Amino acid sequence: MTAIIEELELDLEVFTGPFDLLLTLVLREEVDLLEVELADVVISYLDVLEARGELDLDVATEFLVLIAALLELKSRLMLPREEEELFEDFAPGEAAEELLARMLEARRYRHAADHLAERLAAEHGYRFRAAAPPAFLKKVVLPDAETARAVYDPAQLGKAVGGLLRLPEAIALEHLTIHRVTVAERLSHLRSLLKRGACTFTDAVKDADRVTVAVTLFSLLELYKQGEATWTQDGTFAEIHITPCSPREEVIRELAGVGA
Amino acid sequence: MSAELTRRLEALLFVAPEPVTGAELLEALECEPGELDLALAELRGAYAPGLRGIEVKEVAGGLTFATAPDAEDSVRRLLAKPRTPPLTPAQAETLSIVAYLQPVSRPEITRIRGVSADSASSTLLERGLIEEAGRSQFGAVLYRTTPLFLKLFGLASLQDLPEVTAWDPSPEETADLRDRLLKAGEARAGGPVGADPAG
Amino acid sequence: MSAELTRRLEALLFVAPEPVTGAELLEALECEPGELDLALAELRGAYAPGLRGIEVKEVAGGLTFATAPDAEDSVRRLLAKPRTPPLTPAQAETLSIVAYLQPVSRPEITRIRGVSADSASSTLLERGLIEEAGRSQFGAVLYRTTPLFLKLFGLASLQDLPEVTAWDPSPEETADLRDRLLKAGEARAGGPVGADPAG
Repeated sequence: MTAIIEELELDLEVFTGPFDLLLTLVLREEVDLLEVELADVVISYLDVLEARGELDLDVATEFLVLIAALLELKSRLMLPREEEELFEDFAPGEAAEELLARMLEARRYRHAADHLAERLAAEHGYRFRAAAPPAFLKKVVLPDAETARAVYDPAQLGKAVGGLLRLPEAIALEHLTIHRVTVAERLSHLRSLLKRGACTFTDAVKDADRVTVAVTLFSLLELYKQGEATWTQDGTFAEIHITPCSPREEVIRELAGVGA
Repeated sequence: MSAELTRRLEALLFVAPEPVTGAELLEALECEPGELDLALAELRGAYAPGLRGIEVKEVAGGLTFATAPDAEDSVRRLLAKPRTPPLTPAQAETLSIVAYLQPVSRPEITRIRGVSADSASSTLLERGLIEEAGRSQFGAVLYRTTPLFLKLFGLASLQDLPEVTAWDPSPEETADLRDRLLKAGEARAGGPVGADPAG
Repeated sequence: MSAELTRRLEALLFVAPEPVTGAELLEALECEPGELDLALAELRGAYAPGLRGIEVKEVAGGLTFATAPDAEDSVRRLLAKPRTPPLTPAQAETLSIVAYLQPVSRPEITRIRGVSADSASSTLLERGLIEEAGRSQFGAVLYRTTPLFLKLFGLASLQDLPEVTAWDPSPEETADLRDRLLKAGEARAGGPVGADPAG
């Protein structure tokens, strides 16, 4: 383990102390992994990195491998109880072995990566030619009918044409539940809303799905056509304000007042 | 040839995709015109015609390497050997439609495939597997296969094309091949299918 | 160098856009393997490192010319293009996992690294060092290295990569690591560290 991991001091709800101790206690099942907030461990680690001015996750892979493995262990523990036998197999020693295997594997490829980076650096100065082929080759020479030999299988043509003859299967829609919304339903919904006065389109389609929204808009057009409502919208995507036009009593009174 | 400047000059001429002018060489090599002249003379000497497989050539106001003329045959064998690349699925479909229905128009091919056949038929035309065969009554160019097509498929004549029935998934159908292909194509494209006008 | 075959070989390596395999050379030069070997030895001698501005390299399963590394500065000034940037640690790790385990999926790479490899693998894809190689049984895209990878890393083939286990720690080191995993906190566990295992 790297120096930083050894230095990592944690102050969590269930545990206070160095990270490697936590690791040991978890692997010995003396601390319940389910109660450890791994996100807090990550934050503590980031704090250490930041304090040291080494906030570079690219070089932090060892810690990340450990944390990822702990997360995986934890998620296994969180499986429903029916899966009991799954982690009965998982003795504390095995957990440590698995962590170790993870660390060795990551370490392997990290060193291989160093090797590749060195190789690339060593090849740094070599440049390959990237010129177009000479002009006399530009024209592609295809075989002519005289010299051509059979290279294609005629069965390929039969297969292709046979495939084209195949009628695609009709798409089965039985498994889809089609949500049916009728204009009549939405009309009566709108009318009942408008009985209470003006409303907005948002009120009319509260929590509705897209089909309902579309059908409500159709119904609104219908109301407009019938002269039952008018609507205004200040701009694209702005709220739609719907006003009833039905000659309800107060409206008539108002109109009468204006007229007088 | 071992002077360091000459070696770098050689590297530049090798790697440059276009002829390099004297000014560009002076800048890249960071040397004096006199030094460049000497290096160039040395390089020309090392690559004098007949000595090597590459020659120094002066073209388009610049210097470049080119293959020696007597290597041309080998170069052609290496880079320009006649190739018959495998057919893509789109090309095979287009070619089979032309082979079985010829003469056939591009719009018909598109209808049968359910997707455009423009790129595939252009390639087939370019490779000489199909050719134009007049125009349909509606003015669309018609295609047919070429003698090269027969050669490449090892067919003595169009009669030797595999029987469609061998590949036919719906032998009960009795309609003409063209009609059946069109019907299947329209079904694929989501167009009207006689069987299910509502779908 | 003046043998006609060597001259033609030189022309081929010069003009081919990619490394040329022995089989391709035999076919283009119309010669016997023994003759090719002789010509190749002669060419390698003529272009031995340090002699000229160009060197013969064996990469990606074939032979090719490349500029001598000490001409790099001049080449860079001529082409005015920065070298491909070096790999970041994340890219190098991702590339090494792909190189050794190919074909390998992104989730597998992530599992080994402990951290997402998405950005690194996108960059490697963009730079043409890795490419898609079909899909795993679970539908994840698989990756493999490209011929460009071999070329840029000066590898004749993937066999030239050292055994990945070469970097494994010795059995003693492994045992030590295992001990530390299980016992690192042991000493402190007895001490007053404020640990509360019961919590």
